Amino acid sequence: MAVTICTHPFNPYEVLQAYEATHLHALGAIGATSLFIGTMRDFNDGDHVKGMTLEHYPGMTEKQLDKILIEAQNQWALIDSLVVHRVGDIFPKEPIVLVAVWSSHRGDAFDASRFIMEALKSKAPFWKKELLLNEQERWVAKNSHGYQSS
Amino acid sequence: MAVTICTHPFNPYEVLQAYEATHLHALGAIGATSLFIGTMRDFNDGDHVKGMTLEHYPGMTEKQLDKILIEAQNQWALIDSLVVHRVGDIFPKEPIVLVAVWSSHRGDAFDASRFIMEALKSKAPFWKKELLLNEQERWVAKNSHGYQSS
Amino acid sequence: MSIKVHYFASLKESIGRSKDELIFTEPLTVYDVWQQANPDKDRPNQILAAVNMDYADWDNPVSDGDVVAFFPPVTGG
Amino acid sequence: MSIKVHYFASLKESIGRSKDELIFTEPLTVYDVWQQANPDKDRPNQILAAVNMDYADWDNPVSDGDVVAFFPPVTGG
Repeated sequence: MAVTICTHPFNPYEVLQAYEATHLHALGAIGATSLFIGTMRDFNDGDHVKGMTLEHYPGMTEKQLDKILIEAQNQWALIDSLVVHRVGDIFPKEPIVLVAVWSSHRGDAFDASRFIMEALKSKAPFWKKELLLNEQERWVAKNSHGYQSS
Repeated sequence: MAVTICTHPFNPYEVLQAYEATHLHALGAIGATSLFIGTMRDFNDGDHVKGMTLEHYPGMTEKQLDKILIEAQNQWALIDSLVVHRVGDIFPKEPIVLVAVWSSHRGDAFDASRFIMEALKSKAPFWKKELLLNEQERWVAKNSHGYQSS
Repeated sequence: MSIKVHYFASLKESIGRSKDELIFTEPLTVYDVWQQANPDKDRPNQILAAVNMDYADWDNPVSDGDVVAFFPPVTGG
Repeated sequence: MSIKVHYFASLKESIGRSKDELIFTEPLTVYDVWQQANPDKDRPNQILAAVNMDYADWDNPVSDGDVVAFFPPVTGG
């Protein structure tokens, strides 16, 4: 179980390979890996976005993400879980968040990764400020709900 | 949209990076990537398993998987989707299946990847024959349902 | 008229062959194909059927040149 | 007794500072902390509060050495 806050761009596939190589020992027990990658779009709320700054609350971020992973581990039969989240200046196409869940059976992996992602969206203290094409800045007001297209 | 049947081991993270580099052009529109990797466990139905052979119905496999991806594209707002599936002789820890879905919003990606995986499990003509430690072989009788731990 | 028949997985093993070719003159259903190809075997439990690589009911008609397949529940993924 | 107060994101910008330190003698709630630190500002709409890095209700008590934070709805992920 690990939570990492990154101040620089990360390649989720390299992070996953490194984490699996160093942290996952019961590989023969793993039947299901569910992964989610959130990346920065160049379009939001009808406007082109050329960059964003992600502020967070150091310490509380890690504490809340740890609690979310523990809650997931308690609720489903998981082998391991991982969250990586960017902060600082981010540009379109760059990954913002990676959620990974390893389990024996796919139901647990699917349920837990979605739970972790929704919990992160509603509880982890990150705030996005978008930079628009006309150099205007605006704070994103509220995350959308993740259980329907929006 | 692509379906690939592999007769040799594949690294899902390398496959994903290659696919994204060559097939995904609207990267700035992608906000959500949902991935599922099914790997071979060394344990099933109370027995250690040392290998398996995955038989399939060439032609029908691709036809059914294409239909599943089209159905997902019709049902959710997806940017692209990919299924890679192993056949032949497989050993524990090796990936069996990769499902990838790219979309603008996470709800679509989560819903579609799970739908594709459940549809694949119930409709794609693959059959697993397990090789047990005592050299006995047995056909897997039926896939479990993916919406609860089992 | 002729029809190709394929068998897969445990069904192929229990039948002891992977394919048949049927020549016929009367209209047939999927079930008729099973019976003509396996006159000494009842329709096995839980076996699925496909015609031209799409799932088919056992009372579906088959036509000249069709490919019919019989197989157990699928277990991929 | 003393309490540290942190502000984040758009709230930090509208208040014009990122932290305060309050010295007090009477027992305080989270709401009291807001009022004493911002006597000229009503409790802003939708602002969330945390005490020692856990979410807290505005009527929760705070103790000597606590760290209180105020911030808008989170928008990570």
